[in-house]
Amino acid sequence: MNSEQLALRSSVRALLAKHSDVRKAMELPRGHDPDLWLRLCDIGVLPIPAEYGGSGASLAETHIVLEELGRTLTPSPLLGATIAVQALLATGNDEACRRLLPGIAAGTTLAALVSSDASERDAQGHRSTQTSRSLVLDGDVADVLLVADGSSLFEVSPDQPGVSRVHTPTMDPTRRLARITLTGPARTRLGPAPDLGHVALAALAAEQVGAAARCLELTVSYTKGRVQFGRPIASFQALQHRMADLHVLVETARSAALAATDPVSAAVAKVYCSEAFSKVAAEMIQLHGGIAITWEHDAHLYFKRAHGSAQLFGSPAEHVRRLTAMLQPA
Amino acid sequence: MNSEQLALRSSVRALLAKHSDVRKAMELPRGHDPDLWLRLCDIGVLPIPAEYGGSGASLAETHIVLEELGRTLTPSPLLGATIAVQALLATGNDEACRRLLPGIAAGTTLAALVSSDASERDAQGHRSTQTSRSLVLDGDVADVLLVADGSSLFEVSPDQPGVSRVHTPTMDPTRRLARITLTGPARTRLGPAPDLGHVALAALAAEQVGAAARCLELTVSYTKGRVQFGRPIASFQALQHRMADLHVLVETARSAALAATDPVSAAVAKVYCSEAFSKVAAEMIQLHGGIAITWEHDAHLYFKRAHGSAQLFGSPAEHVRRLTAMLQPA
Amino acid sequence: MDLDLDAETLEFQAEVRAWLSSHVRRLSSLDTSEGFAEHRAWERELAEARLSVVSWPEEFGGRDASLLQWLVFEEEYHSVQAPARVSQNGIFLLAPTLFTFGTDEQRKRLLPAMARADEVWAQAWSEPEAGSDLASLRSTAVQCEGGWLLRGQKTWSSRAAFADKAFGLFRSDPTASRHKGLTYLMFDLKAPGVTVRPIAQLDGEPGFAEIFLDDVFVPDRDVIGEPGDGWRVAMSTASSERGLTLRSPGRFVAAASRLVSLYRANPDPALRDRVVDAWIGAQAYRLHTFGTLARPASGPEVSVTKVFWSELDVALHETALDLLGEVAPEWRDGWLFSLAGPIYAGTNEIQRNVIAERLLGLPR
Amino acid sequence: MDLDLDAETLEFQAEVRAWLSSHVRRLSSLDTSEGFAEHRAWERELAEARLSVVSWPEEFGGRDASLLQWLVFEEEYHSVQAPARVSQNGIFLLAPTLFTFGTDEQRKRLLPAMARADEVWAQAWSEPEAGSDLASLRSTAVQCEGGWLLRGQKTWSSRAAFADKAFGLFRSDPTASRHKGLTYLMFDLKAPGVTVRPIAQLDGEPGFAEIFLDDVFVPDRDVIGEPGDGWRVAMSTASSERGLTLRSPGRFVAAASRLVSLYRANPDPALRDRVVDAWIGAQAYRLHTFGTLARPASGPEVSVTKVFWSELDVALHETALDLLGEVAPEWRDGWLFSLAGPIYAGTNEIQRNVIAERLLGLPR
Repeated sequence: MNSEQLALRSSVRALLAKHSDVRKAMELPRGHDPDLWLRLCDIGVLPIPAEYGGSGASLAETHIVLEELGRTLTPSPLLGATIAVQALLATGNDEACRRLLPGIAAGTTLAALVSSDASERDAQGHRSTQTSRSLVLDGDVADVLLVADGSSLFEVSPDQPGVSRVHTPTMDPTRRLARITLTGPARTRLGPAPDLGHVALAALAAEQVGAAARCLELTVSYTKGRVQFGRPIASFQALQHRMADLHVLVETARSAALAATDPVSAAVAKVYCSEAFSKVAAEMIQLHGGIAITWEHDAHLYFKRAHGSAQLFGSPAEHVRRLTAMLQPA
Repeated sequence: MNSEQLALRSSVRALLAKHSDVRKAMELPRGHDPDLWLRLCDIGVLPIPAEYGGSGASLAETHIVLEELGRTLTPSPLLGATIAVQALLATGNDEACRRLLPGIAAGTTLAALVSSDASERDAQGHRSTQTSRSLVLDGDVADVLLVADGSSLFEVSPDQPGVSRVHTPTMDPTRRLARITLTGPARTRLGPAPDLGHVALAALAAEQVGAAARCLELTVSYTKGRVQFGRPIASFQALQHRMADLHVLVETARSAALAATDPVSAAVAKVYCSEAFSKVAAEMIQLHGGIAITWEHDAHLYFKRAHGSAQLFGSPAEHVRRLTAMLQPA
Repeated sequence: MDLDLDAETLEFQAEVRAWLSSHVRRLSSLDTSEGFAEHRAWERELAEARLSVVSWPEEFGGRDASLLQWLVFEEEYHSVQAPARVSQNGIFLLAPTLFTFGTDEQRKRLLPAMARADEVWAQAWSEPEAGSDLASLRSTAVQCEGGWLLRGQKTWSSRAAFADKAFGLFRSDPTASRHKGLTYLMFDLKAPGVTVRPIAQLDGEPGFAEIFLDDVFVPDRDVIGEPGDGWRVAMSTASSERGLTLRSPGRFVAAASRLVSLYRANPDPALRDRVVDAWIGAQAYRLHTFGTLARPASGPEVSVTKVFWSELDVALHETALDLLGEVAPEWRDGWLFSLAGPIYAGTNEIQRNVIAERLLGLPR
Repeated sequence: MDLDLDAETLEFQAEVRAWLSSHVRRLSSLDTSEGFAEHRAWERELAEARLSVVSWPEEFGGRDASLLQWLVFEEEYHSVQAPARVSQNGIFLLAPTLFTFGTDEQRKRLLPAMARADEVWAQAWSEPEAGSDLASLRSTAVQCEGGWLLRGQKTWSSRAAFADKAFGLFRSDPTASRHKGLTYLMFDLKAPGVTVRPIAQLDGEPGFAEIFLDDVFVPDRDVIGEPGDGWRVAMSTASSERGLTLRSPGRFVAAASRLVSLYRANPDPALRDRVVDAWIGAQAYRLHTFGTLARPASGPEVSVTKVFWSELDVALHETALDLLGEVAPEWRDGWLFSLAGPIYAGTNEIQRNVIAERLLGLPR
């Protein structure tokens, strides 16, 4: 990390320490705190070039912020917006970028990417007129929908007949997800839609690593303070070794997340970081003892986020299948 | 265990302590020490009824002896002979039993069971005239071959044209295995051949449990004596917990082995005891440090036995596949 | 893999199976007020069929069933996913203590009401500073005219939000250190001076509670064993909790069967081995339990069982979770419960210490 | 998952790849006398192509390659299963120590011969009573006219059966305790007073040896660093052994690729996830290594690497073993080596202590 990136991390961490209230945010109508989102946009966390009203941040900077948001579990549109912005930029459509990106950069326009499968067909083999997509990030609260059908990206206004949006709560209350059903709505083609799967996975991996690292920090801190049999439980070698193994896992997951720059390494990062985060969150619960399974303690929120994130953008099992198909003998 | 069984265990353990020399036995022409085998037969370790010259021991007693042989890794025909004897008894052929069992009981006749598949056919769909079977226990050193073709049991004299027997050394030097190829030899039908798969698996499981328990005992003893950083390494909590987990594994494996009385529970025992033994043997190597990977130390022999036994009578993976097919929804 | 059962046990099995098939129904969550009442009613139905405490003597509502029959009962009970036992703390933890250390008067007064769920019991072991380390308890019992005054705080008290009574350990001699000077007492959760504050679990419902005690009077007749001898009495109960009585294999065999069904409905080959391994684990636990029936179900051996079932339970539920992708309601409660498994009744770390020191003889 | 390499590194990669493709051949086992000689000859060929120690300065036989280039070299080397490096102890363990603590004279005298395998080095760390706990060494070095006399016993000395020289730590001040009073010395395995007794490994071949030292003379010029300062010097070498230098990711990536090929030839769906997990683990290790190139490759961070690669290596080989059912010769050596991984260079238990105390700040 260069000094600007370190400064970005510090300022985001300070902002979140002061203003992030996960319990409150997850109960708000949009599933996140809109004031906090405006503040983050002021810092310039989205990877939007200056010519389109953005901060000129690169994806690397956005990943740093996602890692911070992962640490605190702060509900935020950043993950979804980052992917939507990348899709929009990839069209090369200058007009659309000029029209949409400044509002997105300012935090006043919320964009969601809906990836539908171009090959979707009905029973008779005709292209289906209805597409439905679940687990769309911020799908029901977005101001603009960007719909990718595999080859083209379309702009779809959410407030029209032919667009149905339903908030679909999952096990993880800190992530806003929706099911979007499109039945031939009006749409405007913006340009080509490249496969952004690895961009999404890399962004998610950054968030997962931040959360996993925080789980370990909280566990280390708890076990140092918790006294049993006259000693802090962190002084018991068996617990020390479990935490040492978690540290190894978090550090290697961080490397895998940082290196996720193409489809193969992104799939590796997805599987590896999902398993690492789930493992650390489960161990966090075990090592905290009873307190971890109370509503008041955040451990269960990390655990739920871990399992929810593992399912987002394809489960580890699906990515393992894809990797199996991709692996060629040396 | 009743008092007679406890006495049997003590006397076998004492005998093996005095006379079992694994390193020497595995280099002998038959892969076992024939004098020791005669002594074991004197004790009456084979499950042969008194009317056929045996001790009248039940399979339960034979399993106790197999557990002892597993503990010491003593190369011995007991496993193979037990299965052959069960096959012979199951034919109900009194004449054959009277003729063969007394010699087997006395240890002067070595019998091997060769299970060939009745449905074996050549490329044209005709029943093949040649059957070949690998991993036959004591196959190349047996005095009599009992060949099961799926429905009938045949007696085949090994010393005739049409019988090829090749010693096939494997990773485990303490187990005598051979490949038997039969090309239409003279044979005598003895009677029906029931499926004895679960009998073989249960006997093997007893041996596996004995060996696994011994690995743990040796490891406990070693770590109590090995001093590092001024303390016996057995006093380090991290190592204590690893050994505690191994104890849980060995005790449950013992229960699984004891309960293996039908095809399903025998498959469960095979998978469970194979994994338990392999795990304990691998941990034994880790916890012994450098000395465990030397030729002089027995750790590697246990490790090789563990892997070899896992492959005998079908690998754990094959049994998992069979169990999967057998499992019905509740 | 059928068990080799005698005729009497087979008859009993048939009776249980028939009764359950005509009575079992889904109840609301035990951790809600309505659900608690439904579960209490369910216990009464069981009691009327003399099925609530089959292993107890007849005079207290049982039928003197053998341990084997009890295991068979549990297999039948769990195989049809019959309701969770709201009386669990009482019948599985307190009752064994009363059978061993209680007086005739206590047994006659308490057990029949427990068997019918007229009185539902909560446990009051843990304190904020004493989780695994029960010997460091701080709550006190001070002797007074005709009894004792309790003072202090208990936590992680399961069922306490809606239960009637509770039992636990209190420091009665402040000058004695750690294991000494503790007394085992029962108290009424509705008594003056008791405040119960529910603790919301991951799902927001109160599975546990904190209990605040402010000079709560307990008559002498509600002491179990001798005053000051509570540690020994409690250790017997803790062994029960860790051992067989709380976790019969039927529970895991049933969960494993449900897991196999789930796999058949969602056959992800990548998860097949984990499904079969979990199923095999449940079978191994069942075989281990039936195979060691003759051995005493207390002492350090129960640490082996505790480690085994608690880790098996987590594995079962995590595999189900991975098969489903999301947490389906029918797996949620069991999953929450499984997560608590390695923690409560003495953490598995403590159990491993016990195994290492007492079964393997490793040096401290 | 290609690395983003600069033009110079790409050119280097192409050169290495071409040279290897025309030279690589299978040699006999390193642990036999003939095989050792073949491996020594192979090192000479590498040295003639200036490929034996690419990261060293040119004056000692290297080409001043960057760490990135060294990693690339290792990837190419292992991807074609080029021979094991008989010079490993010298070039990866002793050389870094000489670069840091040696004198110019020592470097000039020793490094070129090491680079050409004219001198093959064994390590002499462990003693029968000091495995992980190097500070409890008992072998002594007593000062004499012009040098030192070594006395005692070393064990687990890899390559010592056929090597020329060895390096290790000796107690030079018997009054100082544990970490103090140790001196780092090099000695000739053919010197009077040295007896080497090979230790047969699981496969019966001597991968290790015991070394008995009976007043073996070592001149002053073969002390590294100051007398009595051996602990500090040795810790630098131990860090090298544990860390990156001994286990470049290329080794694991190549093994993982072979595992994938094996799976394609024996596609057991039940093992698929383990194969892919091992492959993913190798990739993660590769990414971690390249991603942390900028960080110092010593200190407690290397404990993280040690735990990771050693457990990965075992998992890779055990999965191969399970795929094959039997141990095929081409996996056997790697498998033996993997088993030793969690043990040598400081057991993983020790590494976890280091991580817990120095990286996580957990109390003793």
